[in-house]
Amino acid sequence: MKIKVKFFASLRDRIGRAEESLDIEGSSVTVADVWSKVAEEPIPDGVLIAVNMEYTDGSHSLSEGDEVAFFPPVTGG
Amino acid sequence: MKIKVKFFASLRDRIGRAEESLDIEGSSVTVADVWSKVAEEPIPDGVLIAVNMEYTDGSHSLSEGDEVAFFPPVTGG
Amino acid sequence: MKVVVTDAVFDPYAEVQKYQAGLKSGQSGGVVSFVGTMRDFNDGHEVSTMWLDHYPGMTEKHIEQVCEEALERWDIIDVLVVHRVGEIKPDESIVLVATWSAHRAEAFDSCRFVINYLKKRAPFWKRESTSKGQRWVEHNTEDAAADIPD
Amino acid sequence: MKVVVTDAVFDPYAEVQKYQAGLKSGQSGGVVSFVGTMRDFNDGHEVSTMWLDHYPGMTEKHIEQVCEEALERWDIIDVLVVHRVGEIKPDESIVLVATWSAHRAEAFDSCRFVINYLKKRAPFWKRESTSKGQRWVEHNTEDAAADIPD
Repeated sequence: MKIKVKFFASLRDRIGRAEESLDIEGSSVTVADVWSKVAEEPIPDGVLIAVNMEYTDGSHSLSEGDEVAFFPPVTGG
Repeated sequence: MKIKVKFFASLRDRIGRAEESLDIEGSSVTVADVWSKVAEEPIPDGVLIAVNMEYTDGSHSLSEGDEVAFFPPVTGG
Repeated sequence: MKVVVTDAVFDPYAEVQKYQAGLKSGQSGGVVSFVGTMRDFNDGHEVSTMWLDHYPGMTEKHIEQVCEEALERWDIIDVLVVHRVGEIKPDESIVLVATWSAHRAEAFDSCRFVINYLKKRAPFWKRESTSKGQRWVEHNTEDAAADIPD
Repeated sequence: MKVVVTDAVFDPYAEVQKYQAGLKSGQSGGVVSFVGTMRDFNDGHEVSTMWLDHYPGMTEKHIEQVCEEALERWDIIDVLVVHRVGEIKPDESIVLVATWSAHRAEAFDSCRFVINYLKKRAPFWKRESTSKGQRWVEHNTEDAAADIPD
């Protein structure tokens, strides 16, 4: 399953890249599975998750071509 | 006692003049006394009163040179 | 604090920018402004022009009192009010209230307070010219709605 | 409704006037606007420039969602949001929210809702350059204050 992964702000600095493309084996893949491919530690407290630009959480099941984003709390405005 | 009287908006139209100067006999003169010199009827409901540009009511005792104003509810902004 | 009562057409946003240019830079954070505009309809009648009467001296004094109360009550940096009088045409600005604060909530609350209390206390009276002739507006349509924050 | 995310310096009041010129004339009554400006101090450190990161696509989408919610919830005519991204210098505008309504209270409530929820939901991240170097801002200072109207 092809998944695009994006990181923003302090999380991008911490992970060391802005995005990557993953090809994950299996038909049942969650956001947490994606995170475990890109980092050693569990998803840090406070990290926000979006799939296809809508907020969700680590248990979200992914589909082919989904875009997953991880980022710190927002500080706009 | 010399008193300046002002009328605004619909009350000016009703009284037929914008202002007048009164010279009232006696040392104890109230706003209601002033009104009775300028109109037949009692002070209409809702009419606002200011003495020297501060809101007050008909019982206010006046001093030499005071400016009394009568006007309808305000509709600014 | 600045309060202007004027019979000339004014550009509310030019006034905000001009006044802001005189404030200490880098400090404000946020400004909330309210601009009230002359509408061409009121109570179902088409309004071609409006005359706004006021009580010179008392009007300015009471707007200033409302602004001073806002400056005491909220943590704001400054407040600006510009209010038209005289003949006003549709789409012209009637009133501007702007409040500057480091804190968004304080800017909103104080701006709302100033426009609400200005409308209650400052002596202005609207006379509309409609297709039915001239008439004094007896009360502001929003007075019934209790939109005063406390 | 119009939502703009831009890396160019913008004049918030020129945007309000330009947008208002396209609205049906004589209808609005009142406009409330909030303009957030870059401050030169934060948490006691002097800030020389700020970098505002965002998530292209998601950012615009979520601002639009907040605006649509405001248009459903309040009796307002229109809403305009302009938000800067990229490098920002002190005194430059970061965000503009403007709401038009025939009713003053609705304009205030909806403007406040849009700026408050935009700050909670829209993906933007501030990185400040101070005398101590660069740092990501971890949370907006006002988030702790429960200034969300409901």
